[in-house]
Amino acid sequence: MTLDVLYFAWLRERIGQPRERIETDAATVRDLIADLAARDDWHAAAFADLAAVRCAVDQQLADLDAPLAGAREVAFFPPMTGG
Amino acid sequence: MTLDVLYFAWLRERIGQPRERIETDAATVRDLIADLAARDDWHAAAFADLAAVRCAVDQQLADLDAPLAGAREVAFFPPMTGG
Amino acid sequence: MSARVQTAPFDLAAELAGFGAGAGAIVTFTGVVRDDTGAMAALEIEHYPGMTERALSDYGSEAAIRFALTDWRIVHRHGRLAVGEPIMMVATAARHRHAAFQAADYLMDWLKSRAPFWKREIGHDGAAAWVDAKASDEDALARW
Amino acid sequence: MSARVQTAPFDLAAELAGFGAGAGAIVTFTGVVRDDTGAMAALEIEHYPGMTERALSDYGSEAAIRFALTDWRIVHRHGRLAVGEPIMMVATAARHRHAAFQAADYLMDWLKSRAPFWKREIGHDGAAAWVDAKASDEDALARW
Repeated sequence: MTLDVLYFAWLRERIGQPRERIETDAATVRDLIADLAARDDWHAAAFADLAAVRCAVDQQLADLDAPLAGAREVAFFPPMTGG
Repeated sequence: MTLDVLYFAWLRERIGQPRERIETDAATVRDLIADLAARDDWHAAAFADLAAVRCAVDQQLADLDAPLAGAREVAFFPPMTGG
Repeated sequence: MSARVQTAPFDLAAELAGFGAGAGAIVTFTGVVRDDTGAMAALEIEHYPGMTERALSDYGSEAAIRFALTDWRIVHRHGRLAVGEPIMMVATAARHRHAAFQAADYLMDWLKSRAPFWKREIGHDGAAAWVDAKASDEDALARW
Repeated sequence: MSARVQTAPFDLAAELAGFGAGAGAIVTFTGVVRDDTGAMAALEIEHYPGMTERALSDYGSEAAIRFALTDWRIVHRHGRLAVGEPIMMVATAARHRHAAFQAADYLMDWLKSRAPFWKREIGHDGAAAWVDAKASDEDALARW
């Protein structure tokens, strides 16, 4: 499956790019993180502390065990600080 | 003692005037009400239901047992509906 | 940090010009004449000149201390107001949002039941009826 | 009933023109860039284009149902904002004041912790630091 993966705030900075298109067989967000973290040191650093990582699947907030079937866009970011 | 007595909203309407200057020996607001209610039918009607009457002594909200020593202005009115 | 009573309309934007400098959170409440039945032409608001200004100022000062406000403003109209016209406003400024929200809510509860205003509804047919105080407004005040 | 994300400043008065017609109570919240230490030059706000608009619109619609709002508006800025500049606003309109207050408070709690914005403080010395989410904001959200 082809996925657009987006990064925001310090995850974007650690990974060094705002988005990438990847091929993956990950069934869940957590599987996808394992895939990504294995890519290089930058990805590994970004995902070192999962307690500090939030995600959205197709622009809806999702938890790390959310399934990826049919997903086109997954975003990772730190806890939000709006308002 | 000389007192200015003010009336608002339907108390003013029942009594037929917005204010009057009176001489009284009333020690408390409640005594003053007894004095006023004894004056005529209009005053009696205005003070018929004390549960519906609020008062201020010298422009500070007060309860019916508040003392009048030193007071110059007493106002009677229904429960307030501001805001 | 001011309270005003007036017959003229007020302009929220003008009231907020320069309001709350240095604050992180500004909350405003505006009360508007509402007609639920379609029978109302206007609202007439009577007040107690002298005491009103003092009461609004006292309540504002109390809220400022209780909620550590950096600024506050109360404007309340009296006289005849048409349906849709603004009746009054409260603005509060604080470092954080919860203080600003709570202070505005607190001030509204005080103004509803403890500021010397009395409302009368004037119908299209000219009939006038004093608005009764609501038990729910007394209950709201008891929260604080 | 609208949500907007923009870099440009907004004007509260313009946002409220025609807002909440028929309502009895209008509450606004405005968040302003605050500098507690004197070291901050600006705030930079990053967001997630596409998702942000959707999230704000979803939260507004939820609040409208939950609190029976007759109108609501959310405007949130992104990009670089100087100290003292407005960051965002929420306006809510309802028949009664408690619904309008609660809805604005509710929306702020959602926006703080569930809208995809990330703040970075820029110091006078050029140093940049991401603002950490606050546990108190999560607690506030749990109230609802």
